Amino acid sequence: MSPRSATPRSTILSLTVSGLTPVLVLVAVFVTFRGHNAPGGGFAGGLIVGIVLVLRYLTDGTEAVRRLPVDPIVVIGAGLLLAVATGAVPLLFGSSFLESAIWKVNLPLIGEVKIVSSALFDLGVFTLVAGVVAAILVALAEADNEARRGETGDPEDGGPLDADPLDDDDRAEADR
Amino acid sequence: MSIAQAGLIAVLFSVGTFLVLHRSLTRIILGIGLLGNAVNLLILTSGSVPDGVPILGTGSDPADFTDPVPQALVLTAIVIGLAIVAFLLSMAYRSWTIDGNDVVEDDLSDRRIAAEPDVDEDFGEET
Amino acid sequence: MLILLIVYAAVAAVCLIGHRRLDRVAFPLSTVPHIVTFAWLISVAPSVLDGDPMVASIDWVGQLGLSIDLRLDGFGLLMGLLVTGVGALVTVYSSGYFSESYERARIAGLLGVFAAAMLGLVWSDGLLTLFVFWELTSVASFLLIGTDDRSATARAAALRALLVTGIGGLSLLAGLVLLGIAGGTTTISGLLAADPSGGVVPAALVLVLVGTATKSAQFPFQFWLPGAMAAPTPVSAYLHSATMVKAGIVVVARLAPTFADVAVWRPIIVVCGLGSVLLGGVRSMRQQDAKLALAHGTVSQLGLIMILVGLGTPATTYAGVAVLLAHALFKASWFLAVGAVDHATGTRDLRRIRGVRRFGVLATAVVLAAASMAAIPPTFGFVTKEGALEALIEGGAGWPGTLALVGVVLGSLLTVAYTIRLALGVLGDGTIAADAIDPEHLHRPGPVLVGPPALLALLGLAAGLAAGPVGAWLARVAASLDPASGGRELYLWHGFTPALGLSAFALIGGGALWWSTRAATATTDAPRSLSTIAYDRGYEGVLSGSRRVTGVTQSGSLPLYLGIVLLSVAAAAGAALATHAGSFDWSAVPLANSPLEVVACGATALSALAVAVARQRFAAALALGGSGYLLALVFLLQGAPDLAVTQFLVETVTIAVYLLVLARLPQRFSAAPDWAPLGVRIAVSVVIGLSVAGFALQASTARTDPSVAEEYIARSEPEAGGRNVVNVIIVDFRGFDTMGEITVLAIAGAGVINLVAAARREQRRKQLLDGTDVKDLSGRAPEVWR
Amino acid sequence: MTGGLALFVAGPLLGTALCFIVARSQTAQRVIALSVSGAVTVASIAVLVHVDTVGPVTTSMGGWPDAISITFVADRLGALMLVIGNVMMFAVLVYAIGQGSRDERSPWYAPAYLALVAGVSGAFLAGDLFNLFVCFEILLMASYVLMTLEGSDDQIRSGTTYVVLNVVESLVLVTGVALVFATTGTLSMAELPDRLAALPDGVALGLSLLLLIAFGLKAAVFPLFSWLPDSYPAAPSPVSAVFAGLLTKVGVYAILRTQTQWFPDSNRTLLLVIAAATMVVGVLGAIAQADIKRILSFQIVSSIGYMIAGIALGGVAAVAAVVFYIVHHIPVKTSLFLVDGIVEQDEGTSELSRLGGLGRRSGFLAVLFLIPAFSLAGIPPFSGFIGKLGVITVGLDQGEWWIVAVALVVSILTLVSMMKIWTGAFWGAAPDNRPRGVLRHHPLMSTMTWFVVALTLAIVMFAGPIYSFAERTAADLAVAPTATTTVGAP
Repeated sequence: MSPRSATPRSTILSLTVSGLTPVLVLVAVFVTFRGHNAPGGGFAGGLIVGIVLVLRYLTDGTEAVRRLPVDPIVVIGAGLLLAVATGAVPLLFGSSFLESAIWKVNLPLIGEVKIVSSALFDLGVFTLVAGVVAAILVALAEADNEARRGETGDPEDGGPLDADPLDDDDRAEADR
Repeated sequence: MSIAQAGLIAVLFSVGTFLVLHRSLTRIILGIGLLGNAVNLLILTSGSVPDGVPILGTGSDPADFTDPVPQALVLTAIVIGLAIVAFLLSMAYRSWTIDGNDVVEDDLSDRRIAAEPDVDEDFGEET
Repeated sequence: MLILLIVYAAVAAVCLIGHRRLDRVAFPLSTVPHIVTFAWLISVAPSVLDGDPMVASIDWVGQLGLSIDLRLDGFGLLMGLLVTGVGALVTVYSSGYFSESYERARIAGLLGVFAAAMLGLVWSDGLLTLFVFWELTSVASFLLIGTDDRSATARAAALRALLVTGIGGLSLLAGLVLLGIAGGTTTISGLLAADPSGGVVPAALVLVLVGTATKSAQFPFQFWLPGAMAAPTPVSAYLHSATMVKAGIVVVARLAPTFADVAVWRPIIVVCGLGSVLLGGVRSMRQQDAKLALAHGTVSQLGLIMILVGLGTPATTYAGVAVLLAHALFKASWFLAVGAVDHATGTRDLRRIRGVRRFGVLATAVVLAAASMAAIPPTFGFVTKEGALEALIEGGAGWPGTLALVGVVLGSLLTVAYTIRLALGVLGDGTIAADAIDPEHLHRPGPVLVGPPALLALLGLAAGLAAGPVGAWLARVAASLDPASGGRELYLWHGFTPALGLSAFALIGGGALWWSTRAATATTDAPRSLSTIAYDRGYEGVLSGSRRVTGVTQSGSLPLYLGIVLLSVAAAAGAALATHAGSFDWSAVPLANSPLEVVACGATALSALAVAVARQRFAAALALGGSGYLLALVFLLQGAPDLAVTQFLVETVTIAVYLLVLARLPQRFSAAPDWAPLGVRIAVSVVIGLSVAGFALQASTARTDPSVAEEYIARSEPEAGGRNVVNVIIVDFRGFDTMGEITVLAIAGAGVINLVAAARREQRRKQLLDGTDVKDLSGRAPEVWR
Repeated sequence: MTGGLALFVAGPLLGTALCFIVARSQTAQRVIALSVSGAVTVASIAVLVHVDTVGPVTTSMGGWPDAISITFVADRLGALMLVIGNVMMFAVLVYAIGQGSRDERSPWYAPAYLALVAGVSGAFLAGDLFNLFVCFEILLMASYVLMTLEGSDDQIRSGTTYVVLNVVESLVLVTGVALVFATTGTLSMAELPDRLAALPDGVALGLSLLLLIAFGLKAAVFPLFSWLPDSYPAAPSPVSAVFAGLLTKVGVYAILRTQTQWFPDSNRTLLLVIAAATMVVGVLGAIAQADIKRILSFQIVSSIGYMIAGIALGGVAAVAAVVFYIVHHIPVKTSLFLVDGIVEQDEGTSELSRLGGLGRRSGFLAVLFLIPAFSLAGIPPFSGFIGKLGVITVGLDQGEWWIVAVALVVSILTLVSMMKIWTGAFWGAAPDNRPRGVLRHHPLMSTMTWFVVALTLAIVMFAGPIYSFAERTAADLAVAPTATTTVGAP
């Protein structure tokens, strides 16, 4: 089970997982929006995305999570921002915090669709949860990389989470 | 809450407590996980009795719904539990990188005072 | 009055803030408020003495009876004149005394703070006002004693003074609050008018007396005062002889006329007072440091004053006021003179001082002050001592008064003896010490150092010669304490009275005592007093006791802390069960809601037990995961599909994180000593589990009102647009909780990233230390870091 | 004003979100943190004025009726705590920027700090029991992260104690909350007093004790206090300053609300014993230590005892004294830790055996230490005296002699422990002979310390008005928040 022992990786499994990724993410989004009327919700959806990432990590190793298209920290921030902003926007219109609105929209082909503002809130939850799981995985992957780099002496640039590189204090301490 | 559920709560609580009272941080975290499960079950079962699933339009009568509030509370508690366990695990990891194990040691200053109650290193100035 | 206090505080603040920049001018500057106040007091004296006190009041915390109530009456006037008069002389003296190596501005500032506090104290009418100023003087005294903070002796002495007076202060506070409650008033004048009795009053008075005894260095709390001599001499002269140590006397003087008849009062006063008189006198004979000898003498004299004002008869009150004035004059003079001698000779050791006689003015001041201290006619010391003996002979205070008379005579005798010894030591050249100083190498003290003590000594002589008018004036002062004291008089000569006989006896006996012990007292230093030893033992006891207690309460062991918390929970649940057991209806509880539930619960429990017995991390984590998955089934059976789904997903992610982290840790659990045998740990765990579950079971049947859920179900679809009530609750009705919950998750994520990064940082640091190629470490050249 | 209270949590959380997004720019994070914290502080003062002049404010989240929605309620107590809490957190934030320690430069400092602001504000405003729990969790999780920010050996060891015990506290709290819901069917704090009063004695007792344990652990009362002195000293000074001043008070605040409003007169003796033990054990612990931060940490415990004593005595007068005591204690304790931060910045240590002579080097610092130190020991005229006087006056009035005696003895022992710092660090000579000049520290650090100390002096100056405010607060508490209640003054 150890990710370090996961090399050499099973190519077939790897291909399967990476091929399924978009599908599973779509499923996650669906679970999120379905949640208002059936079991599910943003939290469950976000976790599904997280599990997909875990699978990628296990099959493709650290590279899979280190090369994410977006910085997971920004994703966390965006999710929280969306959730809180959804709550705060009604205040601008003199309503209460988190007061929900229901819009009915007539879409061609599909017919009348009810859009609830709290779905946006749930989307924020979804984003944040996915971001947190991703961030944790990336952090562990970085550490993994670092450990291996330490063993092999193979220098490499910091990953996406390298927000706090070694600073002067560290250096001073090391100089002592 | 049925006797069976109460029994499960008792077991989860006991095992959780047993694990928490160890010195290995990993065991403590495992124990906290079990305690968290116990508490979640407690929230759910003490506040509601099993009945219709609280989803409208699935056939059961709203009057027969089981109380949805404890479910919502447990959902929140589960997420918080996840957050806590993840953070604690990273502490265990950090602890391991420091000294190669995850044993929670006693506080050094406290031990010093307990070991030498009569020595006050820098305040013994008396004329 | 308030304005004057503010002026003091402002000048003090200027000194403290200006610090180094004001070093030279600080003392002259701080003389100003003394002089202004002194002049103001003189100007208002006639009306105040005519029985027309001035009052001022600021409300502070009215709800607690806490306000700044000032009332300037005759006695306050006298004390005010002393504080400002001696204060002015001391600041003038200080400007010559302190060299540049002292932080003069700081000392001047603190002296100013003290003077303001002391004036507030002697003028306060509010019970709590009194306490506020009282503590302020303690604090100022603490900081001033510690002027030479690099000396361990000074630090310890300062702390001792602060703690002893602090303890007394709290006792006083408790006493004053109780008196205030008993009298239904917040002011001293109100209290005296109400004259409460019975109930808590005796206890309150004892508390007050303990407070006054500490502050005025009365037996058995006298021991801090000699230590306080670590302060610079002008400070000692001002605080520890003329003013602060009179604070306790001020309080006793104000209360005695009303409360002296309460049974506990006079015995305490007389025992403490006599103890101080005799102990101080004896110990003064054994000191080789002139200042210490004076300090013990002060203890003795204060005991006398305490007895006089404390007995509370009109005659003793009057005599007490007179002795108080006399003592302030001669003792301050003495201290300042010793300071000047110290300045001139470089020592205060009575065995080493030589050649002071050549400084005529200074020597005269010493002689005059000594004469007043030993009560030799025609000094004011003699006049007042006569008055005191008269008053004691007059009686009216029962057996404590008689006892006091005997003690005071003995005390006077001792006073004469130690005064002779002290005066000869300072002036005489009969030194025997090998390291006596060379009289040829003395610095002549300047007029600033000699003037103030000489002036005070002269005043002592003048007041003695003018005993009549001064006595009459003092009678008007004393009338503010006890109207019956008014109209009394002092005489330089009033015939051959028993008092005169006793005075003569004391003089002759004292002389004889000095003569007979002069050889013995010239060599040995006094040992530590019993009270000092008791204090030190007590203090050390507190230090080591606190370490012992803390060693027990603060084990530093996490399992123990957790055990305490969880056992508290068990105790709480157990207490609830015990209270409720009788009325609990067990039949209302079903064994299980469905057969499947029993299976699910049992499986979950077994899986949980597996966690406990697992020896390897992976196995334990997997067992935990299994237990979590099975719990999802229990949730589903309870009618909670949302929960089941979430629990399932969370458990999956949790296991993943577990495994990713555990992959790095050793396979087996780290070995560490257990805090208790296995059996105990299991027993504790089971007790906790059972009690919590039992209480939960009980509570789950105690529902009294319908759940709020009914509203949620009814409003879910029409108003919130969702059919899944649970989801609507978490994103809408209780969306705020969810917002908080995801915040927790986000912050936890940040924490995880941070800690993992910390581990990486350390790894890099280690690599730096190991000399691994620095340049390549993060792909940047080292210069980038600068 | 109707929706406004939510912003005390939502505002800082927006800031947290933005700080995540700009994690790479420290300047941006600082600007966000300062502006959010500053704005919230100003707004909290406005709320306090409004509440005192007009009356309590209630905000219902989502616009639902009060009974079914999560509410934020700003009554006098809540608004007062809100103001003090936010002022302190703002001051410490500025101070930390001045200090510029490694912790403060971490990209996670700002988001965690803002989350702390949100959690603390939410805890003071929460009108819903479960929401109170959630706010506790926010502030706790933020505190876990802040406490272990550097990830050093010390921090991990002490942090483990802190985190594990507080996690267990959370579990106890949520158990209590769940059982309150199970028995009453509501989570609205406005409805709870009536519904709890209808419960059988045993159940009510169990609930009150469970909540007392949970909040008592947070407040660090005997015998649940031990984690505090072990963990706070390991945190960086600005962090421990805010923890020391505020976080325990959140627990005291919760105890005050629950024990006076929900379970009036039920645990008096127990609380008195706890109070006495907390005072004594705390102060003895302080005397036994040889490190400034540890002494101060134990002192927190001891002071909590005073507050619990007041709560136990009960009645408007006692509660007013407690409220005043809390108001005074937060800035006093914070300023002491800030002084320690300056000392550590210059000397690199807070161990007394390695300090000395600071008083000669910086008179200002000496004053900055002495004022709060004497205040803590209850020496008049400083603020601590007034609170102490309030508690002992009530105690004497009610004839509880022994608790007054304990309180007085403890206050002299407090003086001993504070003077231990004074004589050890400020007096005497420095133990080694390193070159000594003026104390090195950033001007923002001393400025903010002055600001907080000035605040304590302002409390002294305006003690009268503040005390009457405290009395109005206590009177509010004595009458349960719902208008329909029949519970009279205790």
